Amino acid sequence: MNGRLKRTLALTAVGVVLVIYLLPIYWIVATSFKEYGDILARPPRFLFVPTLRNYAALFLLPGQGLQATPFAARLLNSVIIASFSTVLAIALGTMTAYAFSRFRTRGQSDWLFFILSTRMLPPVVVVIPVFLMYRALGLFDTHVGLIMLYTAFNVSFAVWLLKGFMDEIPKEYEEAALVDGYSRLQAFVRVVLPQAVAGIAATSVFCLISAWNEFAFALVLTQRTAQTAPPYIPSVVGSGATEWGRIAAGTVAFLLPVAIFTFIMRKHLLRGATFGALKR
Amino acid sequence: MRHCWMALAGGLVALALMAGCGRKPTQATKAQKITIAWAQWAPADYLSELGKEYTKQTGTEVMVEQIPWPQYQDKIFAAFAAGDSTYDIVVGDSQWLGRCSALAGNHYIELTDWMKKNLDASSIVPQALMNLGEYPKGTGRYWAVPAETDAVGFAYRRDLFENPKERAAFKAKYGRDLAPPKTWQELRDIAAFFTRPPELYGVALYFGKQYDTVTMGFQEVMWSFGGAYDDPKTYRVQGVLNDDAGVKALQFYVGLKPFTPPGSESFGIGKECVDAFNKGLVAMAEDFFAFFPGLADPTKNPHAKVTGFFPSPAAIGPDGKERHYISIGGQGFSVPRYSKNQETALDFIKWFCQEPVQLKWASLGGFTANKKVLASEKFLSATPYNRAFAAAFPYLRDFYAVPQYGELLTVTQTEWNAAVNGQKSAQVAMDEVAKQHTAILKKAGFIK
Amino acid sequence: MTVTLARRRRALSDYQVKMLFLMPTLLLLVGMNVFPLIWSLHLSFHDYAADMPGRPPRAVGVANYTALLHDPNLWRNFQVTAEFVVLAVAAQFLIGFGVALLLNREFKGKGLITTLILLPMMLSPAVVGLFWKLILDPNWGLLDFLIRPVTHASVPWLTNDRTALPALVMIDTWMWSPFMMLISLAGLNAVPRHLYEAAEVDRASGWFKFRHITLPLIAPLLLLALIFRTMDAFKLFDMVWVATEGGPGDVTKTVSVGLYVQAFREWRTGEACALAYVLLVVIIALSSLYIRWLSRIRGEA
Amino acid sequence: MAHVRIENLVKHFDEVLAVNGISLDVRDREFTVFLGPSGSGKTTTLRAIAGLEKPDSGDIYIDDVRVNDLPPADRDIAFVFQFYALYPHLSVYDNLAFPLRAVHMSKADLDERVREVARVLHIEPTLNRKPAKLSGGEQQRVALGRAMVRRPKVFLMDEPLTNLDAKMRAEMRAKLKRDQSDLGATTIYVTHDQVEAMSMGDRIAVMDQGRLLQVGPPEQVYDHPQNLFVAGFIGSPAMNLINCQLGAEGDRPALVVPGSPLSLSIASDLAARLEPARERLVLGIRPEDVHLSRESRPGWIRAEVYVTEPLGAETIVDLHVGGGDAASILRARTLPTFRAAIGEPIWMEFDRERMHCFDRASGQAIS
Repeated sequence: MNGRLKRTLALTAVGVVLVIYLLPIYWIVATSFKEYGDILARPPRFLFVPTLRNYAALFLLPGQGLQATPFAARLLNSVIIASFSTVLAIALGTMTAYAFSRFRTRGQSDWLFFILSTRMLPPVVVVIPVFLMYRALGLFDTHVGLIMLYTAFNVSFAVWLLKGFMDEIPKEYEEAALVDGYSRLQAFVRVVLPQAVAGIAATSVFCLISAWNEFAFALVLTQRTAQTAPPYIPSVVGSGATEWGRIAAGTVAFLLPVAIFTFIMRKHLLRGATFGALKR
Repeated sequence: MRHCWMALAGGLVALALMAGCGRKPTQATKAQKITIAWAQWAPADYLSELGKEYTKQTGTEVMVEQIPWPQYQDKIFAAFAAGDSTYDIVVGDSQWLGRCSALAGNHYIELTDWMKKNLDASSIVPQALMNLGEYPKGTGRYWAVPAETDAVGFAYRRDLFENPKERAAFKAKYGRDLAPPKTWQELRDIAAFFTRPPELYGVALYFGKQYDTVTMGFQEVMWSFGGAYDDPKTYRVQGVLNDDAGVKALQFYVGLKPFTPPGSESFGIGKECVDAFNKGLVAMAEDFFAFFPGLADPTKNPHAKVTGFFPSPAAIGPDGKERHYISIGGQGFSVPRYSKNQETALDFIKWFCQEPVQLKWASLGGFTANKKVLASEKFLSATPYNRAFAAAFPYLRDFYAVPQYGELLTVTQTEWNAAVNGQKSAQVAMDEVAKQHTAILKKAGFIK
Repeated sequence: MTVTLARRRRALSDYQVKMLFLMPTLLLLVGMNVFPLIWSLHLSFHDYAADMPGRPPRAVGVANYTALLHDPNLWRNFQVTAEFVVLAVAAQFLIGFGVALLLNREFKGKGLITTLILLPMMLSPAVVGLFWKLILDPNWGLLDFLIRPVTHASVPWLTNDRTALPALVMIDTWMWSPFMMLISLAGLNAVPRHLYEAAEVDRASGWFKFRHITLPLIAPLLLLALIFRTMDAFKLFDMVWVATEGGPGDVTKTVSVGLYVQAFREWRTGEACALAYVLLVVIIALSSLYIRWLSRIRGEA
Repeated sequence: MAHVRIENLVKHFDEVLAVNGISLDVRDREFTVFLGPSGSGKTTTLRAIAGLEKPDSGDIYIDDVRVNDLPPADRDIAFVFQFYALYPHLSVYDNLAFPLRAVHMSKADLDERVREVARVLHIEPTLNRKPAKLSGGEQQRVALGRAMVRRPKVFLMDEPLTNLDAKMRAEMRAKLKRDQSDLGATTIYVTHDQVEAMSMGDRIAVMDQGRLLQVGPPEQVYDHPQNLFVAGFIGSPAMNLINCQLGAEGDRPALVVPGSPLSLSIASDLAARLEPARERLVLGIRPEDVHLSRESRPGWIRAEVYVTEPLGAETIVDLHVGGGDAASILRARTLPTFRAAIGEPIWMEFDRERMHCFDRASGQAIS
């Protein structure tokens, strides 16, 4: 086969692949702008008169205009819980990764194994005792409860990822700062952190996405006050008929922030996804 | 270094603040607001409407929290298990009574004494009061007051049923007039008649695995065929549930599947059956009456004007006898022990049961259990389906309400859904249910 | 000396810094993972229903465990899980790697296209399960419409006992093959060009280059991705819960779904804790194998 | 300025003994070079002085203050790293200002200091650039500047010139020496390059395998190596080292190589001193102390030219002596005008005054 034909074929294939991956997403976006009748049309309608009714139903209370609707409240909960837990997981993860990277600790590999193994636990296994514990502590259906849990689950991942990044930062930089008159903590803040920015960004993308999308813990441990969007969206079914339009609108509204965030952070994503296994 | 500490401190302060927000504020003894948990469906909207009336009269705000059916039980029990005080009234399913009574989980406060002082029990239809409020049956202990009484019924396309061509064809084929069925056997003929894939199918039935769908759909067929869950005195299941009537009933129920649309294995309460009907995909659709407002609504159902309704039919059992049983739906008001506003909640329930309020409830679309209101012409003509609903009332029956109902339900849901799917034969499925139910009831001490 | 350095700060020693940096994380993990798990180990030897707080746990010895081992449904659930893991991970691996090979060339808009393909893995599995239900609907779903010219009949994807599990595998593959693609692509990019040039001088065939240069170099990375996907697939809960609730029948009831039902629908807390521990042992055995493997790979990388 | 004293310093890394009991005085204003191959413990010793490594035992004093327990920040030292360790996220200016900010110096003073250092090191044009945009030489000067700007008591430098090209290295060598002298700063300089050590050090401390082998001014270390390692390590080309025994040439004592024409008569008092190690001697002679002649002379030893390396300023001649098992190659340094063909016979003689004898077993010099 000659090179040119091969290339054309390959690029066509890329196009087909792209369509396959994006079609479901397009479909959900389109559905969010459809009227009930268009959604359940047979054959499915690709052309339709778009409507904002589904979004209005989610974000506007009938007759009361812009007020915190249940969905908006869930979305806000998601924002609060995902961002706080990400910040905390990154803060703790950075410190712990630094400590493991720079200081000699007895049984270091065992500790690291322990930390990563907590990430391997299925949420459904952990959620049973956590439910009982939160009941006893009064943390059921609270923001703090979910933030702590998500932080714990993300910190293990963060430590593992960030340690790889920390190992790549030559320790001479901190040593230089140490002899230049700074304490270990100052050296960490002023010299190590600025250089770990790329790694921290990559890690936070992953932590944020996993906290944002988490379902099982939120399903069991929240009721209303601290409920996040993922367990709520499947419940936007409406009464009398399945409100696919509203579900789609909720899905799109929920996807948008993380899609934008991902797009901004896409360069770091690649590094994060390879777990620092690819040294550059 | 200073930055580092500041960041840490800031984070902790923020956490502490949020902990403050997360905890629900403890409320004053006489609350200005009560929160009612109910499933997401039209009756909850009516209750919300009615709540505004109550607010006008008393100043107490009524908030109705609607939770979708598939998650309703899970969420409420999680809240109970957590001792969560979010809800002041729970409009709970009848099966829950046992588990939530003081005999088991002790989540509901007992209403027996309160009812004696505050309610006229004779004003309420006894089937409703018993099925939706009493546990254990026959002891006179009450844990709930009927809120919405519901039953399984059918919607049908009058335009098809009344089409002269269809009528003639039907008569030629079956030798009788095309009319809403009186028995399940008639229903099967009509369903077969209208099955013309892929445009039209005969019927949409409760086949799905969600919550209690297939159980609610099949149990009334089972009862009407002469079957039963157990021996009411000894709780014996083996040889009762899986007797000839039970197996024949399941064979019959599964036998309806060819007349249902593709994917009907997952059709559930208040969603897929309604969707299929609205789409014009089926001639008849099964659902609880409380979901029929969606079918009477022309914005959702293009056929709303030509939609008729009938209660679940009777059946002629293998023994040749005709019986008539219908799965009861609907729920009663209960007050969770964890509520901080129990007094206010009880005040609301008392108010709700008054006759004028019941009349208003009925006019909004709610299904009353008040004898007088139920018989009133005003109620019967309030909606296109109320008459059918009232006709269903004498035949209502319920699933287990013992504390182990959850486990029992998982078994029937799994096995009967498997039978519908053709994974298991009717005999195997019924045997399996009998075996597992026996084990559960034995463990719980009901079977000695 | 113009600057006097006489001031003596009370700086933290390295040991103190180490403790300060390690302890919060370790305490959090102990508090949120170790302690609850010890509690649930305790409960696994008891008859207990968490929704009946009034009834204290009743010690029953190992009865919960023996009941589990004799429960045919449990093995069925494990079998479903294993089937899912094998099918899904294999499909994701092959498709992901294939797409990476396609993308591993220079063309306009490559960055954007790669990012777009990554979108599915950014989504919440619960939401993905939900909207695929719409797409797979046998009456008005998009897929049904697209394949009807071939099948001539509706396929009730998620509700038929023969198609439900493959349908879930398909959804999971749509969602996670981009992850495999991403890692494979990163690996392919990292193969030093001069290795290919050397092979070209030796007139090696394309297949030879792939088999003897590309594959050995990126194998550790692929293995890593495989490990992560396997562990994740093993835990599968949210997508299945939303899409099928384990149905029809128990065809798609994974261990996690079974555990959830036992713990939070039937409230057999004691038995659920025992099941959780059985699962835990399996996971720990798998993950310790994997993590040791992983450390070795990373050590070599 | 300051002096530094190390007493019995010991440091292990896991099982590896990196520093094995080093004691050393570094005098005020002195430029001391730690010289040794990699793994000799020179860098570890330097880092211990800086406080970057914690000794297992032994004490370190700066100006008679025991600093073992002081963090690096409180030792008032500056450290120049082999790879410079310029903070990549800061500009050159900020890199230079970094140590001063640690002590909260006023803005004006700080600016003055930074600019002064930049002027001295000719890096003013680069002040606003990031380190990644600098040439190797500039980076090196910035690293130096960052050390100088603090005006510390002691400069510690870890192979600061290793990463420069040869021409740059030679330039910087001179500049560094001059600057040190001008500043009068006590400096400890680690290198594996004996040319740097010889050219820059006031004193050289030669280390190997965690031990300090010899300390002294360059010429002393060069002319009087105290052991075989120092003898072989210092000097380029290296000293010729020849295994030999105490024997006799006629009736006079001589150093002989069995089976080889190499035989050197020596004074009897020296012979007496060599007697205890008579079977295991090593003769050391620097190439410039090997004299050559094209004609046979009495007492001179016959050899063959193996190869010649004319270097411009001098010529190195490799000589082939003896045959069979006892054959050996010796190197001689001679005039640039020397020319000889390969295989040409030649006669050589050692400068008897500048011969070194070592005990092969202990490695120690015998004099």
